[in-house]
Amino acid sequence: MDIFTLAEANLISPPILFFVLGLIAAFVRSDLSIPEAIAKALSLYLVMAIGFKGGVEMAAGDLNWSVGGAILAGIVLSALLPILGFGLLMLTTKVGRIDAAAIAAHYGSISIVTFIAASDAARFLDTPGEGFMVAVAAAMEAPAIVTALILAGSAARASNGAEGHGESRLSVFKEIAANGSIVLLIGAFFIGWITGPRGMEAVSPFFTDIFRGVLCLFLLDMGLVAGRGLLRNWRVLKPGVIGFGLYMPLIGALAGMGTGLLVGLEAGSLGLLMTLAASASYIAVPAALRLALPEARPAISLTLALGITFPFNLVAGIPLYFWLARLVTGTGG
Amino acid sequence: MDIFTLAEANLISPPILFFVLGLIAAFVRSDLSIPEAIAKALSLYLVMAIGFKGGVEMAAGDLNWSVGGAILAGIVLSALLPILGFGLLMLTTKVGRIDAAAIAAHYGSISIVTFIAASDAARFLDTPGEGFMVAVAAAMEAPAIVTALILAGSAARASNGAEGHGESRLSVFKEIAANGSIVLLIGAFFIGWITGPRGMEAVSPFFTDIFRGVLCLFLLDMGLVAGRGLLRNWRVLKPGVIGFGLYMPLIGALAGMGTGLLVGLEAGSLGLLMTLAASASYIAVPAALRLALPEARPAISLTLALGITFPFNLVAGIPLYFWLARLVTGTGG
Amino acid sequence: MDIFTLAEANLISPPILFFVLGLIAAFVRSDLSIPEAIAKALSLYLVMAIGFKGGVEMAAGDLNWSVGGAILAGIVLSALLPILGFGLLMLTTKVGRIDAAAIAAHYGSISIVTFIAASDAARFLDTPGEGFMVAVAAAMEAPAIVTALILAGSAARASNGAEGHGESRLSVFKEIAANGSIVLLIGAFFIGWITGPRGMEAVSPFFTDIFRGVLCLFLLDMGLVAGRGLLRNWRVLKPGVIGFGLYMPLIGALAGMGTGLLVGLEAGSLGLLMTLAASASYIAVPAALRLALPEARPAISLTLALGITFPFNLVAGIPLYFWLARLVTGTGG
Amino acid sequence: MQTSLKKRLEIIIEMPAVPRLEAVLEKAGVKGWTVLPAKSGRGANGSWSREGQITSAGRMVMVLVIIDPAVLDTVLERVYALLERQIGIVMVSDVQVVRADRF
Amino acid sequence: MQTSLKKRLEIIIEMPAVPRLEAVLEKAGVKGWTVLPAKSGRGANGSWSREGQITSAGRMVMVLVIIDPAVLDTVLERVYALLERQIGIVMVSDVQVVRADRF
Amino acid sequence: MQTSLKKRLEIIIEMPAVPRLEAVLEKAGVKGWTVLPAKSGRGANGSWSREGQITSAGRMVMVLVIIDPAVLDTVLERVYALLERQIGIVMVSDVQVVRADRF
Ligand SMILES: Nc1ncnc2c1ncn2[C@@H]1O[C@H](COP(=O)(O)O)[C@@H](O)[C@H]1O
Ligand SMILES: Nc1ncnc2c1ncn2[C@@H]1O[C@H](COP(=O)(O)O)[C@@H](O)[C@H]1O
Ligand SMILES: Nc1ncnc2c1ncn2[C@@H]1O[C@H](COP(=O)(O)O)[C@@H](O)[C@H]1O
Ligand code: NA
Ligand code: NA
Ligand code: NA
Repeated sequence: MDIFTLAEANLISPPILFFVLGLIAAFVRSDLSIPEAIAKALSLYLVMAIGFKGGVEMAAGDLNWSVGGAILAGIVLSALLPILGFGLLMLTTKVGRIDAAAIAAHYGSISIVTFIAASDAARFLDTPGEGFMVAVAAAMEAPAIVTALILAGSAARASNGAEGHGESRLSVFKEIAANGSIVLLIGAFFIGWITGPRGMEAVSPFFTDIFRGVLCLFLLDMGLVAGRGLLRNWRVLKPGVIGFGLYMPLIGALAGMGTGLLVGLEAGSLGLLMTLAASASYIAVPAALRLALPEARPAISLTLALGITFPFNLVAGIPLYFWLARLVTGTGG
Repeated sequence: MDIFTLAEANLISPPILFFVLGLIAAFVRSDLSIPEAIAKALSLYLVMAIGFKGGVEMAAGDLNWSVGGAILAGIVLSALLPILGFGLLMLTTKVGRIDAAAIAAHYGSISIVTFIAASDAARFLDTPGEGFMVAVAAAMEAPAIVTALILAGSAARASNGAEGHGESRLSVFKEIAANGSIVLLIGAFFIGWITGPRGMEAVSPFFTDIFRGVLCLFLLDMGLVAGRGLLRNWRVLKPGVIGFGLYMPLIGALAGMGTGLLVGLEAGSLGLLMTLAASASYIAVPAALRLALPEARPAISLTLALGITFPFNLVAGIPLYFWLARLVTGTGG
Repeated sequence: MDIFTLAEANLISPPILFFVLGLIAAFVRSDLSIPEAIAKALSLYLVMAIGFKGGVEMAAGDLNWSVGGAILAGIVLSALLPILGFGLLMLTTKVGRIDAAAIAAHYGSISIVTFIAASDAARFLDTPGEGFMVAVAAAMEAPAIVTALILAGSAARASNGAEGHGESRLSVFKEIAANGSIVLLIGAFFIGWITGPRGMEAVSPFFTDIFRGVLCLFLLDMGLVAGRGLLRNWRVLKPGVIGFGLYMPLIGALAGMGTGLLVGLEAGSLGLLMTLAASASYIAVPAALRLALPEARPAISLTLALGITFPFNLVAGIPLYFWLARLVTGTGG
Repeated sequence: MQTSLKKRLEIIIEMPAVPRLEAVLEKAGVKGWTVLPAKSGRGANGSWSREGQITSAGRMVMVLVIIDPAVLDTVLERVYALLERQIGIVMVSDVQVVRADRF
Repeated sequence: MQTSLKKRLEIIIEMPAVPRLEAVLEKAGVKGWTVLPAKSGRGANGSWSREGQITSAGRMVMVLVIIDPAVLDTVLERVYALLERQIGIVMVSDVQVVRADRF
Repeated sequence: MQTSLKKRLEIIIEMPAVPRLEAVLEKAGVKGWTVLPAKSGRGANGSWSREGQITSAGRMVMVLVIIDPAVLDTVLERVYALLERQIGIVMVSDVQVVRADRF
């Protein structure tokens, strides 16, 4: 499959088109909106389903060293990518030290929704990843934040003042690890692993059959939220920052490709690792940074991650990463 | 199939019975209630599913002139029915000019929920309509409002005062067109059209298989809301107005039948057009009229549309319209 | 099947594991949470589905005297168990008369969620109950409250003061009977009964296929709520009261077994009746008691029913009751 | 603009008792009120949150009532009679409104 | 702590009119506001509840605006002009804030 | 009816910081509070809405605290120390309550 076939197959799939519909509806100022409770429930469902399925696949496959390698690769990527991102932002844009660190944290961490969309696309593109990639995704959430806090450095420490001392990096790390979506992802993964294919049989109409349809509804919401975020806050995004939101995913994906090849991932899992490295968090990290780095302006990083990078990855990035992953692993025609 | 068989098949179907359960629960003052976020989500799901399915059918069938004819028929019906409705209200009831115009707008426009219930019933009754009827439904939402504003005439203009001048009919038209459910209906229709049967395959467990079950839950809510609306506001409905809520659907359906025959619709689509013409809006129009015609009392039109006409159409109207549609097109036994 | 096989099959089923995940997430202070609207909708869906299925089974089976016997057995259990519970609480704990009556009301009445989980487990364990057990469950909700009000006796009457006189036991009974979940359960049961297998066919993807998956999501929520309730209020639970929350279900189950054998229930239905008798209400009764017995402290009874007895029944009680039910009816290997 | 003084009554009360409070208000001749949802809270009766809850017991809402100062005492007494038995608190403050005759 | 006097404007208004109210506030130079949801209510126009509703007509929200006393009259007049046509009520009360320059 | 004067503290604060605010209140000895949801709003940090959101960042809630005037200054200072770093505003007003000992 050449890249155009992949790109087209991705583009004219219902989930992506519903995302685009959401963007359009936001731009034409339609009052279409998904209630907050529903958006949260859809994301919980998707996380639960993807975690569970990953676990069931783990139970079906055999546990080997490559799993450990992949998780380690993920942690290293998440911990080191923020340094690269931070440097690029300080060099090419005028955002301050704190904001640069905050943005870098988003890009080092991962977007679980992008991961879910990529997993679905992977199936669609006939290159499904392996079950353990769920564990890799979970492992990549937190390290980036710790790096970013170190990068924010003295500036943050000073502003935290007296009370700030109580706020150790460990506590931030804990806070992220107890984040609802991560607990659910890991928990569902283990439940899938424990119950295996027999457990899946009992719940597959809910967790598998309707999955892609639910994803459509959820991506419609993401399109609405991303579009409205852009409309509200595009002014805070300078061209240099927008550029960063477009090239940083590519850099992340390449870093992910290199690391993934090193630990011997096959095409599907490699594509997923590249997507993870390319994606920017907009659920767990924004909330955690409001506490760990309150001086950072959330409008910048959130708008960039959700309004620029997420659509880019969804529409163009994912087929590109999977095409590359197939190419370098010599998979498919 | 004679009308009694049709009526019975409709009446003892789970969706209708859950609607009746909702009515009963409201009347016995049960505290049963569906959270607002869920009711909104259910309606979004149903609109999305019906739009998508319509689009997929468009992709499967071949595009021809009858589509344009049907859409035109719908627009004409929506634009002209309010004149009839307004005249009848002014002649037979004591509601004022503004309220009469407001009520007429509801009856010229369409109830997307009634359309969804009718589409489902059509399948149940083995006379499914064609995919393009979704486009007809969308086209019929707005014209009625413009007519109604003209009918409300000088009274409305005067009360709008200085600021009212800014409020052109065009802006009201735009507002309706950007209404969430219409954008979603049209968007999902195009997505279905673009992705076609292949797209449907991927999402049919969500958009097709569970559709009727979700409709049951939604109609339960509609029954609760309609019943409680009646309990709260029956005092505002004078007998003449209640009568209008019962005979206007029949007049609309007959007008729909005539127009539909003119443009050559087959039984299923004709039944749907009749239902559209017979139905009264209670999502988009009430909200739009609060801005365009704030002097109208919403309790009257909303209670009439949701408390009288909707149950009437759902329980008695739909089987009647489909029986007529089959009769005049010479379909079935 | 011996008890260990049953216990294991129950324990490693996805629904139970998601409940445990919810408990763990609460205990590690994760911010994982299900929005209130979703939790309510999930419970409505489950009640609707279980009622509908019960009704469909009624339509398929033949109506006979055992149905009446089972309903009568349920009413007697619900009316008399609170006396036993009240006596035990007054003898073995230091809770006051009013609180003892309130707790006893919870344990005489039933937990519809426990019933749903047990119905699902029954299918899993190949001993499904009969459809009419839904009617038994509905019949058991209210009688316990009346008994409890009588037990609360003069204390309550005095504190109700002048206004309290208006508050007859009948009105409390009516309030419970109009409770949303009971109306929905009974309504869905009759709809299932009326539409029968043909109606089920039309909606089974929604009401049957995805049922167990939805149950997983709901039990995750129940785990979260139970865990957080315990964290918040464990201080109000003295050891004697906790003990009551663990042995009262066993007493209830045995009483249920005796009564069920008397009216000739078969294994599946007997297991369900035992579960009903063993379970403690935490939806309808707590709300009703806030009006009927406002002096009772809700923290005690709610925490006990949801934090202690529900997890106990779910994890250990249900397999035990079904094992016993199979044993005494001589079912299975 | 011409405004006139009214009293603002705010009642934080457990959800199951709201219909009773409304009956009390209606009986006392109050013409209007608004019920606002609450998310979570803490008090003498412990802490609560609406997240994930399926029962209305143990949760609060806030009922806002604008009334004429002349009827404040009557209304307050009746509301307080209810709140002596149900969980909840009452606050009273001053407020200016535009169309005085509506309250 | 150093606090300064501001005015607290609370507007209970039907949902479809909220964008208009926001436009009015923006035009009047108001720097900030918060929209709070409401659950149910009663008034001269009858009672309403948001339970199960799919239309925004006939339902209320509460818009809270903290403004400087100096601009109160201008803002109030414009808001009231809107409320003469839309369903809703306005209340004004006193409030102390810490960072006075922000309002 | 016998009422006594208390202070009504209202804090509109970004959601991720609510647990911290609650910790601050608890430390300051405050006995009770209520958290009210908000739908949308605007301020110096831009506008926000809770519609469709899956992150708690960039969204506000309102925390209502009734306290004794005697402790107002202490509480206000601590709350303000938190709000210097987090997004949010504080208002203080007077309120009358019935059972004075409860606050
Ligand atoms: N001082 C307070 N300020 C604001 N809300 C309060 C206060 N005290 C109690 N509440 C609210 O009223 C509810 C019941 O109060 P209580 O009866 O003290 O538990 C609490 O759960 C809070 O939501
Ligand atoms: N006296 C009042 N106190 C509090 N809220 C009120 C009052 N009167 C009216 N409201 C609210 O404002 C809405 C519209 O009022 P009305 O125009 O009188 O129907 C009502 O539905 C209530 O939500
Ligand atoms: N003047 C105001 N009146 C009411 N709410 C306000 C006001 N200013 C700010 N807010 C609320 O506080 C939030 C944060 O304010 P800010 O830090 O100014 O962006 C806003 O998003 C509003 O929800
Ligand atoms: Na990344
Ligand atoms: Na019509
Ligand atoms: Na029981």
